[in-house]
Amino acid sequence: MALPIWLFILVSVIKSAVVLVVLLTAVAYTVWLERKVVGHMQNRWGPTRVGPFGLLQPAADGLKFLFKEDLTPPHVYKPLFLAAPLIAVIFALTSIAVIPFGNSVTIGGYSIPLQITDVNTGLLLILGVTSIGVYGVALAGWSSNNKYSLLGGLRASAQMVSYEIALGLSLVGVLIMSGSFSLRAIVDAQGGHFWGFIPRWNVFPQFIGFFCYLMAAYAETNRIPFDLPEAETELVAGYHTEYSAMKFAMFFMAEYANMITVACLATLLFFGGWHGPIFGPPILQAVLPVFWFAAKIVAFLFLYIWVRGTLPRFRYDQLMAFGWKFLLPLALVNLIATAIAVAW
Amino acid sequence: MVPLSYYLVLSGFLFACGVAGFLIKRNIITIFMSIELMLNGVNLSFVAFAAHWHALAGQIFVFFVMVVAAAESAVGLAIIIAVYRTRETLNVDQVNLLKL
Amino acid sequence: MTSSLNLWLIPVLPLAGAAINGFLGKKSSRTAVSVIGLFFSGAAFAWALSVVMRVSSDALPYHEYIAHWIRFGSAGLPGSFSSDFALYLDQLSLVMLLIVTGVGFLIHIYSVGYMWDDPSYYRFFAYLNLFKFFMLTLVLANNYLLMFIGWEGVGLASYLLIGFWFTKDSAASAGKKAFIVNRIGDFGFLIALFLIIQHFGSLDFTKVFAQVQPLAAETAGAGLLTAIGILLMVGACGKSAQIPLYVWLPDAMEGPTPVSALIHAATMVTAGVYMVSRSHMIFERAPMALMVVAVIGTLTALFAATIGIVQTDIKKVLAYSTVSQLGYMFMACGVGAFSAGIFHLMTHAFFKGLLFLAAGSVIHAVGGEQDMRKMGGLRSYIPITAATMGIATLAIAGIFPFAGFWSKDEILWKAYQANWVYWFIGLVTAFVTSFYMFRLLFMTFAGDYRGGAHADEHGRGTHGHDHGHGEPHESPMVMLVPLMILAVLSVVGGLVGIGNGFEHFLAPVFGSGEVAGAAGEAASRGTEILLMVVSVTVALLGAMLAYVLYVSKPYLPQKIADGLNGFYTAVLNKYYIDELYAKLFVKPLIDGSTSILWQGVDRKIIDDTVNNAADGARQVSDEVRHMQSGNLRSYAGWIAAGSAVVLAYMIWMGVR
Amino acid sequence: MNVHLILFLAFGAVAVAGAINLLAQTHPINSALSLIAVMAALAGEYLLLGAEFLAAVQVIVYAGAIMVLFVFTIMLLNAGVEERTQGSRVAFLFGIPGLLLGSVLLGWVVLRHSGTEAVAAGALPGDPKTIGQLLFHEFLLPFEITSVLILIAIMGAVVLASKPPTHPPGVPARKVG
Repeated sequence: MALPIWLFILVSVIKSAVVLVVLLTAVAYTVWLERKVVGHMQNRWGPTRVGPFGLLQPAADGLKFLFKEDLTPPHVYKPLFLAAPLIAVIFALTSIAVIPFGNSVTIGGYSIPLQITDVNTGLLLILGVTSIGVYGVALAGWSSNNKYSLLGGLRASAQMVSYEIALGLSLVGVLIMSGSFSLRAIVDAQGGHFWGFIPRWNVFPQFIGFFCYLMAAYAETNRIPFDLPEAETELVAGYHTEYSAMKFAMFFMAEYANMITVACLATLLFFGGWHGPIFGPPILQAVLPVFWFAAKIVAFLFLYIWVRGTLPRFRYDQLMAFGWKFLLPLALVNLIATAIAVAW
Repeated sequence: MVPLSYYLVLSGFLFACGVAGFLIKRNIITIFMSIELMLNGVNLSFVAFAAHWHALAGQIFVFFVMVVAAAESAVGLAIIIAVYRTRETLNVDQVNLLKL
Repeated sequence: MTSSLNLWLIPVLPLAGAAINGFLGKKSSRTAVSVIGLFFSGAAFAWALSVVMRVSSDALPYHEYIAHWIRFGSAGLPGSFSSDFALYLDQLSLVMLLIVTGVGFLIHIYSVGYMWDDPSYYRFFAYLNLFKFFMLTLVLANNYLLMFIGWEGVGLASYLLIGFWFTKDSAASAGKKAFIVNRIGDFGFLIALFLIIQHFGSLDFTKVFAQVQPLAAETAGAGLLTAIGILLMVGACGKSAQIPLYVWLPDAMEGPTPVSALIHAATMVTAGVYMVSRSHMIFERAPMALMVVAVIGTLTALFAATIGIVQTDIKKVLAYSTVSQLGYMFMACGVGAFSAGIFHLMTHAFFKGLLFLAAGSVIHAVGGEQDMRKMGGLRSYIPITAATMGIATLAIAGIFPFAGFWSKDEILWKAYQANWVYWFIGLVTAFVTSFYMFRLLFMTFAGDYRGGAHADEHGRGTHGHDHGHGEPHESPMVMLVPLMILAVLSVVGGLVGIGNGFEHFLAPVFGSGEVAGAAGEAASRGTEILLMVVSVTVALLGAMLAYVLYVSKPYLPQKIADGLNGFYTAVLNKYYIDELYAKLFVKPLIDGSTSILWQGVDRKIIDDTVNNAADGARQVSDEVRHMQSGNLRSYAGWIAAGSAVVLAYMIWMGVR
Repeated sequence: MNVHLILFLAFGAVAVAGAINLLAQTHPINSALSLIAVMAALAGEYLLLGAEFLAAVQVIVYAGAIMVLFVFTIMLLNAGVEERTQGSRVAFLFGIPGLLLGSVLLGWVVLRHSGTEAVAAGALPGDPKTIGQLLFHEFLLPFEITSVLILIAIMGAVVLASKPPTHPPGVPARKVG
């Protein structure tokens, strides 16, 4: 039963607001999580002072960013210098719009999907939005009128353009198997089990694709071991060297939002989305899928942090060689193999 | 409901802007962008006609135009870089020796 | 029709020889070239002989179809025309076949010795074989078109062989002269062919003649057949060196002597006689054309003979003699005695071929000298050559019972029957012929040798090899054997004419009219014998006069020459015919070509057009190249303006 | 007025503004960003016309890849503000009038002859499935040919943009080995 238009708009606004709040909170607490985990990995405690287990640390950070002096260096190209962080954060947050995080729930006889909007080319939209996100980094680097920033920006744009190809190709295997660009359809295709006990997740047949996706996604988000654009040992801070206060915070938020998006995508495409054991009373049954989804995402974020705490940084030529000479062919091989297997 | 002619006029305007950019801009990169603008204008008319005549081939043409534009821009930008290396300028008015 | 005779092999064998020698000869040894040349030439002769053996006279005429050639329109309908590669064999072509292959083969053998030292040995044999191919095509063709191919082909071969030593200017221009003069004759021939096509719709001999046969003789006035006949005669005049187109033949002596013997005495120049005889059906129905043939032949015979008296170059004498003898043959044809003409053609081939070959042997002996004034007394040096040449001279002079006697008297007898004027001129010619031939004989072989050591200087003069000797010496056997064979033929070759045997043999071709006339001849047998006696007497008189003038009283000729000052000079200069032609035709042509075609058409119109076009293009480009400024935006401007114009045009065309 | 028309006008306005801005700006990076705006707006127009796959590709390929290359090049060459040189009179004497004439003619033809027939929103289902089937069946050969084209373009770009060999001037490069 379709919603009346006013109700549709209302529901959409509510969903958007909720999702945005959750996302921003998640971003903030991902930062906290990272500091905590890396701290423990390095035999430190991480944030402990603000609130229990330092749980209020993100709030304190936010306040700090808000009240810090907002510097704009003299010789920057101002319009773009201001626009760049906005571009970065806006497009980072936009992708969440098509991410489904659970089945439909039925309220008052209306079926409401747990997703801001379901477009049947959802995956393409996410790819498009991520690809536009490059501009934030690139423009920031260029408009800062600083050689470290410029180099960081150049590195970032080259790296992201390069790895976008591998990223896209690594997903095609999944697309072939599910036959749709719609994220909801892809998740639905992963319901059930192989041989009755192994979840029918794409990660099992598409483990090469998943590997490629993981590598490419790390590079896309400029995370260790591919964080060359902001390599502090050589470029000070890369493209955001000249940024401070809230503008810097925006880049920060964009990076973590991108991490979450990547985690969401990985969950949706390879790990069955919200699928998981469903049990208990109806209310629990309604909440459990969202829980499974969130749990998988947290696991992914943990992986991110784990990798960060473990691996050293690549050299830039190694990065490019890895992307073009290893990842891309591997993704192609996977694509061909999948196509043959499906055509069989 | 939008008449076809609206799309065509928009498409034509974009194309004309591209031509004008080619004529009045001096920066070789901007001129190159003008070409992309022209291609986009043409693409729009393709898609509009595809919708108008119910012929999906129009969209396929756009697809091919994009592919060719990608190839073209890769080569073109490489040429621009090569030109810049020897001439140290991006002003087309100063790149008129008919050789690299 | 008997089983296939494979006539096609006869022309194709020499062609194969020509191809092999022409393409591969340069790398081959002389021996190999000789073997190939002789083999294919001899094979053609052998095959011709085998054809003679196998064919029975009632199987003639024999047709052999080889391949399609030209066909358009459906057969039988008006406007259609067809012409095939097809061969035709009757008694006439059989005779020609044997002469061409037989004499040709002998001359091939002779050439091996004569040309051995020439650097272009292989080329000579290639040309010679090529000539034989074309000549045999000419002879064996079953239609005028194929005959014309052969006709032109022998012209080509003649041109190539006259100019064989093309580095020598006189040889090159002699070749050109022969070619051009022949073209004039061919022009007449071609027009005749066009007339035949237009009126008879075919060029096949049998078809044409079948249509000609019922036509009445054009006694009242000139008609179609007269026109065709005269035009054919024009062609024959060119090929067979008759007035007014004889001028090329004396110059053709620039070619190697075997060539003179084969082409310019024995075979090619007789093609005209063959063609006229082959067309006898047409000529018999055109009395006026026949008269033209007879008059031309008679005049040529006398005219050339008189020039022959004063020539000092041994080959030139023979050349004019050839022209003169060809005149005899045409005289015979002109009075309707085609078989007599062919008979003389055959005997002439023997003795004139022999004369030339012997002359070649003489030239060979004295190291390239051709001037008879520097010879003399050679009899003791080269006895075999002297003997054979003597026989040939007796034959051409018409002394009983040599070959020339039989054929010449046949002609004179027929001429006498037609008109005594022809006979009388023929008789005078016989006297003159006898005189100059014995003059040649005596100047060359009698008396004392006048050459001496300085003959060396002329070593490479004409036939291109130098023995570096002072003493004249006899030629090798390879040259002497053909001489001897031909000498025998010159002696006995005329015997086939006894009792009209030859005429009877050819009767199926020329119709029984002549033979029927021969029946009445018996009555005038006495007259004939009388005429024979007269002509032999006249010939002996000529010989005696020559003996008196050149052996017993050698100072006399100079006196006589001084006495006949103006006339002598005129004769010595060949009546200034060449000069006359130069004034009348050559100079106007050259002047016209220079002033109108070269300076006017070629320079002013063609060259100027091209140059102005180029200049114009350059000027326009000079202006237009400023458009290509190298400025990208200018190009864009042109494109934008141009596309606007194109758009406007399209809209205008579409809206209109 | 209906939603479709409003959206068309909105996207169209963005596209027109972007195009004009592309011409007006003197710095190439601004022009590039204007062009990106135009492309994004056009992606919106495609969506209106039902070509959703094309819209996505437009964003990914044009905005996400081609324009990134442009921006990258601008950054790499550190392209500055455009110089106002007067290198070409032809462009103004012939080009601009020609352009104006052409535009007027074209506009006249379009407005006069294409009528007012409306195009419905999403008139043609340009979803990935149909596009893909068309592309891999009817247009397979052109598709393969473009792939070759791209391969050649990649090699050409690499060759052109790579640094020239560092052998001394005048000495031809010698093949080693």
